[in-house]
Amino acid sequence: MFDPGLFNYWIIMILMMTGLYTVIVKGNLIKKVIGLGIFQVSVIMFFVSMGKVRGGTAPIASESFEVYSNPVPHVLMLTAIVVAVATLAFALALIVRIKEAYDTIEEDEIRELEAGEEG
Amino acid sequence: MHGSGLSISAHLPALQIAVPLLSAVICVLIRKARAAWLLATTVAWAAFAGACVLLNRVILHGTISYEQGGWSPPWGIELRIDLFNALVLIIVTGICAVVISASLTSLSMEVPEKRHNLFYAAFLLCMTGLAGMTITGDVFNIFVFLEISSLSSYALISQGATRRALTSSIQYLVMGTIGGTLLLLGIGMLYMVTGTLNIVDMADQLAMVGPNRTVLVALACVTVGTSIKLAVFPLHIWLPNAYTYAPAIVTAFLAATATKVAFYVLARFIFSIFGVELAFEQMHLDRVLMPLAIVAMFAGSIVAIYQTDIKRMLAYSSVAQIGYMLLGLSMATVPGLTGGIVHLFNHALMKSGLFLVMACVLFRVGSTHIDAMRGLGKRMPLTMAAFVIAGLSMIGVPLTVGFVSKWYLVSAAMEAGQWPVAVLILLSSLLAVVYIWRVVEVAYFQEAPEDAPAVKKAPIGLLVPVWTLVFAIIFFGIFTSLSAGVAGDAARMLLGAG
Amino acid sequence: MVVRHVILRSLSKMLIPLIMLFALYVQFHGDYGPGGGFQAGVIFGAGIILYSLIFGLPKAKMVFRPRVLQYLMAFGVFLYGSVGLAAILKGGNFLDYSHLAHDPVHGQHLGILLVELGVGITVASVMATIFFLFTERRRREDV
Amino acid sequence: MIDIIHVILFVFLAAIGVAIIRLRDLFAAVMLAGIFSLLSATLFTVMDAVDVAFTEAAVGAGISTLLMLATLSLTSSEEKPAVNRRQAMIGLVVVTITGAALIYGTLDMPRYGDPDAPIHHHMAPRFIEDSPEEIGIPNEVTSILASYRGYDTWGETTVILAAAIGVMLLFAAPPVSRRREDELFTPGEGTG
Repeated sequence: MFDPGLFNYWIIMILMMTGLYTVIVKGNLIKKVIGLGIFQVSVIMFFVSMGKVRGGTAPIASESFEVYSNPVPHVLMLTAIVVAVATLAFALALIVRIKEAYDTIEEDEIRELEAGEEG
Repeated sequence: MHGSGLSISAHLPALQIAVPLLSAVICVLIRKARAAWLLATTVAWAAFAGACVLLNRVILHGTISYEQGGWSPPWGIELRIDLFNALVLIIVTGICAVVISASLTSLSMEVPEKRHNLFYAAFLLCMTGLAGMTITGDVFNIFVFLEISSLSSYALISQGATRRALTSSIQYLVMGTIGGTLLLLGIGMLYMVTGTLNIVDMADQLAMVGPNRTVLVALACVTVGTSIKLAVFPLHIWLPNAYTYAPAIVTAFLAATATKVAFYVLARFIFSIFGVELAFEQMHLDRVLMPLAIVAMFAGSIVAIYQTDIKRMLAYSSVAQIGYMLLGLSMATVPGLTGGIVHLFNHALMKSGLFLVMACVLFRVGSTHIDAMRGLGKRMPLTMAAFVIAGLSMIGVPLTVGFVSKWYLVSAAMEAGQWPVAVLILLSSLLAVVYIWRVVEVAYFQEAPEDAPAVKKAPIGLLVPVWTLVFAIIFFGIFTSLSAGVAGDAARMLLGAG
Repeated sequence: MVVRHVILRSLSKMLIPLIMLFALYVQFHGDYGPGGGFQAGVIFGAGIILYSLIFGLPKAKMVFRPRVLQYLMAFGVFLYGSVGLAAILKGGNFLDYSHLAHDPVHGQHLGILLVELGVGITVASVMATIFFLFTERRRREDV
Repeated sequence: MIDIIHVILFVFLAAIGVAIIRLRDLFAAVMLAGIFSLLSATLFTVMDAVDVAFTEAAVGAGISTLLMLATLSLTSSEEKPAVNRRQAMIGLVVVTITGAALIYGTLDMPRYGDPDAPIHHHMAPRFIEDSPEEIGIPNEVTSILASYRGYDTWGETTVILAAAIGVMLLFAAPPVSRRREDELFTPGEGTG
């Protein structure tokens, strides 16, 4: 059952779930955002892992190397990192505004305040 | 000069994205709110015209392929327009054009004028993102444009007048990011087993790989990821808040486009990449999607009945209507899928019409609470008449588009021998009667409270867009060849039945 | 906010130009080694942020005016798109750099140089703008 | 097949992930998130993705950490102890099921580093062999990023711009006290 060739992917999936758990369970908005970050970075690791070729080197053409790792996942992940940081910046700005408006960044306290408004 | 007309039309697919995107960038710099609005509106209508030209060309000459950067697929990114996405593109651009025309009047109520240029920039970017997702032929490109549209829609939602807009926005952001990242993970797994990112090429490669455990999980990731964006029943919790607390015109736009494009992406992945055989016959996706769709139809409508805020009521109604689309998709037959696609088109018209009516009410009355609508039938006759017609369509009364969708779905269910499903569709329509009637009753059969301030008729800048959509509801309810005809051909194409 | 430490100030006076120089190196060396517009933009943005940390936001905003930064961030995306449109005018497809010069490889060079520049400009100005907005928020709250 | 450095990095990453969940002190959590990014950057270098590593280090450990610290100084740096056992249970169930499904999905994946994996045979060979002549620059990542997939990169730049537009929209509103914001409510909601 244990396959060393898959070890990489298993750990990555576990890291991914660590991030997802933080997002679901933690009520603190900053914690949630950190969790999202871990989730996204793990997906990036997944892509980068699949680009690796045994005995290969970084995909910059030169005379001295024959085998290169696959550059395509790297390109895709550059874009994904950018998307992640863009989302993060906007989320943090939202959190600052929420703090100003509710005086808290804890989800359950916000929910109580909102329930009070409706009732 | 001659020949330039030809070259522009040859590059139309690329310009369809590039021009709105560049205009959004210009909007950032225009300080005058009115000038930014004028630019955004002009560009939106131009994009709509472009989409019509593209659909016409697809009908006449078949699928259009455009190679970005001149690199042939799968090495470069291809834009690929067929009947299905040409129709979705028309919805995205058309609704955007109508809604953004209405925004000049309505927006100042909710967003300070100082921010309007940025608001229109975000609005155009959102449309560009949705249109970009629609016409691209590359799975990773879908993700990139998904994020453009998502980020700008979070920004648009956060501009609502109350502080709850902020919490709705972050709720949507957290769920939407999980959805987007899951979609990316699914794309990664597909790329891993096929080695390509181009949709057509991926389908070919995948057919050779055949079903295995990685493909199965990729299908699950893609389905769950897009379902979050589509607000499929248990994953819909971001939607009611986002639609309720966003500025009225943002709701009118997003309700009609964002979920529709998510539906398109799901259908594209299932039918064009995985294929019916893999997704339905071997992996039995219908056994998951169909129950969820039916639960959504009832749960959404029942919760809608108990809402006191009409915007929120309509939001829950959207959850139910998404159920109908998903039901059509999960049948995986030509009539079923036709029904799903037609409903996608029709629901966009109805919902943006209804939410624009709410924009009128909010503009004049200052609230969308049901108590605030007492006696509005007399005080805002044209506005409420529009609500009634769009509401009738929501129920599925003949001569409106709603009837067309229901007709296709019911007959598809019967054709497939699924009588209970057909009965359930009709039963859930009765629930729509209840929640639409509540508003009609309050607006027409109750007197306005005596202390209520005088209410003027809705401004012409809002009434014209509203009635444009109402006329479209009736027009496409009678002349179905364009909507249902194209949808039928698209469904046949997706199912590979000629 | 303003750090009055002399050593820190004079040290960063030396460091900030170096950081920005490194950003330019990353920008234009991306063809040969790791790096490119995005990374260069981040580093350049970091230089601006460091400047505002050491010398204070008001001074930083005088050097890097928010309005100018806004123009620059729009300009970067615009430059990228214009290269695409220029390729159409030259008879190629959107973003087909091969048509930008007589020799396709030269065209590719030119195109990549320009679009990477666009990315770098946008990213640097966006990073600086976002950071300014965050710090400004605190200053207003203190009042 | 798996180097020892891999195992060590992964163990550290997992430990940091767990620590971030458990820590109450948000300041420490943000710092750990920065270290998480730096360690992943190291991992990317080990896996030959130098461009990705460079970017992750600059963005994850640099800009992101800065922004988070700026946010902490505007909000609060202590997480309130919330004992919501139900939510924790739901989270655990969701994560276990999802994680099990994902690991099930890995079983048919090409093995790590396998040169025969499909992705190394379909698109990549042309990029690796032809791009130095077609584009004329040695860094294949740059060629693909800016030319073959230049359209994606334009979209990526737009995402960054969209974030800036969003932040500008949010911070255009002056910081109002809670009371003031309450008064902005629409009539139907406040009195309901």
